[in-house]
Amino acid sequence: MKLLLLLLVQIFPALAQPTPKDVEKVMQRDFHARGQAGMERVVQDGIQRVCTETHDRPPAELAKRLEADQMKTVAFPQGSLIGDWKRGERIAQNGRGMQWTDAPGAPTGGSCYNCHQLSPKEISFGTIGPSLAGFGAKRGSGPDMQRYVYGKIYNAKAYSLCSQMPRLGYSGTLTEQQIKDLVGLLLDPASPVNQ
Amino acid sequence: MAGPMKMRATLAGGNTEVRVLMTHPMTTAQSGQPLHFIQNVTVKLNGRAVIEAEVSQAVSRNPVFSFRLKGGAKGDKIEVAWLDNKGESNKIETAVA
Amino acid sequence: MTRAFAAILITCFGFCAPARAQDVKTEIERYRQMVSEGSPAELFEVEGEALWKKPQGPKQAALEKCDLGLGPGVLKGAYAALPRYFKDADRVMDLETRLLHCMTTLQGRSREEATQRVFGNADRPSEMESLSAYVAAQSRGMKMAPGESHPKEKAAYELGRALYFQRAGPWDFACTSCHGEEGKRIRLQELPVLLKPENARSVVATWPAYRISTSGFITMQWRMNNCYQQMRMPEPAFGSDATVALIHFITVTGKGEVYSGPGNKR
Amino acid sequence: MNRLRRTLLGALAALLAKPLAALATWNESAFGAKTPQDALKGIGAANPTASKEIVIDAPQIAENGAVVPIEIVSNLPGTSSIAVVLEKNPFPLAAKFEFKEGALPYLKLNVKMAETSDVRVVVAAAGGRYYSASREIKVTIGGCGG
Repeated sequence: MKLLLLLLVQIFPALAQPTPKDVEKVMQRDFHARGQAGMERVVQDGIQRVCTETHDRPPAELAKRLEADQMKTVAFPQGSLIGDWKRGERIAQNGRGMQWTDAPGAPTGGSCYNCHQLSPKEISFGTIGPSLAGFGAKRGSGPDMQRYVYGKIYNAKAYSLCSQMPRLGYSGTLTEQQIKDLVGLLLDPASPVNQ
Repeated sequence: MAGPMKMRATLAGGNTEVRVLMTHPMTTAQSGQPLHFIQNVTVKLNGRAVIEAEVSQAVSRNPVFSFRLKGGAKGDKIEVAWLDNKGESNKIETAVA
Repeated sequence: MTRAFAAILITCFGFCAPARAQDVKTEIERYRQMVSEGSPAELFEVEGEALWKKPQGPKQAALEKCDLGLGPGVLKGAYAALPRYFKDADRVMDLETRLLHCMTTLQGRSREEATQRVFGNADRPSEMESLSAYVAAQSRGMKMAPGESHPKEKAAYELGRALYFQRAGPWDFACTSCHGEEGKRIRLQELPVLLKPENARSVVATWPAYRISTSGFITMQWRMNNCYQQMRMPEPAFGSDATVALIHFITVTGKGEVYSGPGNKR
Repeated sequence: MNRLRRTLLGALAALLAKPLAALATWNESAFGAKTPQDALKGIGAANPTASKEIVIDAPQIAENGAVVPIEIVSNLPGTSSIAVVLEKNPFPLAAKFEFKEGALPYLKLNVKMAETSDVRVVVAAAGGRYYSASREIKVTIGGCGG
C-alpha cells in the first residue's frame, strides 16, 4: 500500500502537496540574490521548518525544547537595560532595514508600530501583535521585566516558538543599544507609552 | 506631450454629473523637482464656459475633478481643458450620455 | 510622493491626536470609498490600449494577435480566465507572464529586453503595468474563473498554497505572518487572509490597481515581488513558477467574484 | 511657399496651440501667499462670515496625505465661487472655482496635505459677500514604512 502510494506520487508528482524542502528547492531555482538579500535567506533553519510543517502549531514538548535552545542565543548585557525612549520611539516608527532596497549598514528600524500599538499618540499602528500601550505602567520596570522585554525583542522565538515576531537581535537587525532604547520606550515611566 | 485624459458625463437626478481625469505630475515646490502643475481648468457646455478654475500645486497628482451642471440633455457637448505653468495644455470633449 | 513630503508624514506621530479604534476604522473606510470614486486607473487603460496596438520589437508586430487564452486577440473576459495552463508554453501563466510570452514570440523581443523594466513609477509607468490595466479592464463585470482542471494548474495551486506557509529569511516570515489571521492590520492597512474565499474574493476582483501613495499602477507580479522584499527575502524572478503559483492560488481561492477593477490601493 | 503665407500660418498655429493661454489668469499673489490670512486677502475674502450652508464632505482621517478627497456643496444663494484653503500647507490656497450660469455650486477634488490641518472652504455668494466653513482632516501614515 505504501509502495503504491509512493508510486502514485512518482507518477503524478503534480498532485502531491509540496513539502517545505520541495518549496525551498523551487525558491532556490526561482529567486535570486539582490542587494543585501542573499540566497542563503531562502534556506530554512530548524525552527522555520518546524513552524512551516505544523502551520505554526508545534507539538508542546518540541516547542519547549527548541525555545530553550533559542534562549541560549540571547546575550543579556550587564546593568540597566533601559535606554533612551526618544531614540526608541524613532526605532519603533522605522520600518526599514534588511530589505534588498536598504543599504547594508544603514540604521535599521524595528518596525514595531507595524504590528503593535505603543504610544497612544500614534493612531497608525498595527494589530498583528498585542497592544503595548501602558506596558511599563502596568508591569513595572524592575530588572526581571527589563530582562524579559530585552530577551523578547532579541529573540521572540525563545518565548513562543512560532511567534510571528522577528528575532530582532538574533538576526542582526537591531544592535544591543537599539534594543535597550526600545526597552526604554516600553518601560521608562517618562515614555509616551506609559503616559 | 501631455498624457491622456478621461471624462464621463451622465444625467443624474435632472442634472449632469461630470467626472474628469487628467494625467499630470503636479510636482510641488517641496519635491526638489522642477515645479510643474496645472494652473487653469475650464469646463465648457456646448462651447460656453460654465466653470473656470485656478488651482495650485496642492492638487493631487493625476487630478480628478467632479462637477455638476444644471439640467442637460443627452448629446450635450462637454469640454474640459487644462493649462499648466509651463504652458502645456490638453483638452477632452465628450457628449452627455 | 517626494521624500520630503514622506518625512513630514512620518513625523505625524508627535501631533496626531488619539482617536478611538472604531472611529479610525470607519473614517479610513470612508476615505477609501471617496478616493475610489474617481480613480486615475483609467488613465493607465488608455496608455495600455495604445501599447497593445503599437508595433514593436524586431518583428515590428503589435500584441493584438496575442492569445491570452481565449484565442488570438480576444480580450473580452481573458483576464477573468487567468492564470491558466497554456499548451504552447506547457506551463501555467498569469497575465503578465503571458504578455511577456507574446512579447518574445510575436514581437521577437528577448526576455532580457522585455523584462528590463517591468515595474515602473508614476513618472514613467512600465509597459507591463499599462498593458495589465488595459487587458484587465476588458473583464469588468465577468466572474473570475482561473483554470483548475489541468494537472499543471492543480500543481500550481498546491505549490502556491505551500509557498504561502513557507517561513524563511532573517525575519522568519511567511505570507501567513501578515495574511494569516483575520481582522489584523499593519499600521492602518487591513490584511486579507488569502486562504479564505471571503477574503480573497474582493482582492482578486480589484487587482491590478492604481496605488494612491505613489500615483503609480501596480500589478500582481509587483505585489508578489514587493511582499518578498518586505519579508526580507531575495527577489523572485518576474513570471517565475513561484510567483505564478502564488497568484494562481490566490485567484483560485477568490474565484467566482465579478471583476470590478482595476481598483485603488493604499 | 511665400514668406507672408508662412508667417501667417505660423501665427495661426501658435494661436491654435495655446487658445487657453491667451485667456487664462492665475492669481499669483493669492497662490503664493504663505499664510491662510494672506491667501484669503489675495482672493478678496479677508473676513468671511461663518456659514452652515457650506457642506464639506471629507473623511476625518486621510490614510495618505498625497490624496485627500474633498467634496463641497454650497447652499448659499447666488454662489459664484468656491475656494479651498489648506491651512497648514506651505502655500495654503489650493484652488478657486468660479461657477457661471449653467453650473451648480458643487465640486469634488483631491488635494495634498502636508500634515493634519483645518480645511477652509470660502464661498462668494449673492452681493459679493464671502462665507466660510472649515473642517479638520487628520493625516496618517500607512503600510509597512519599508
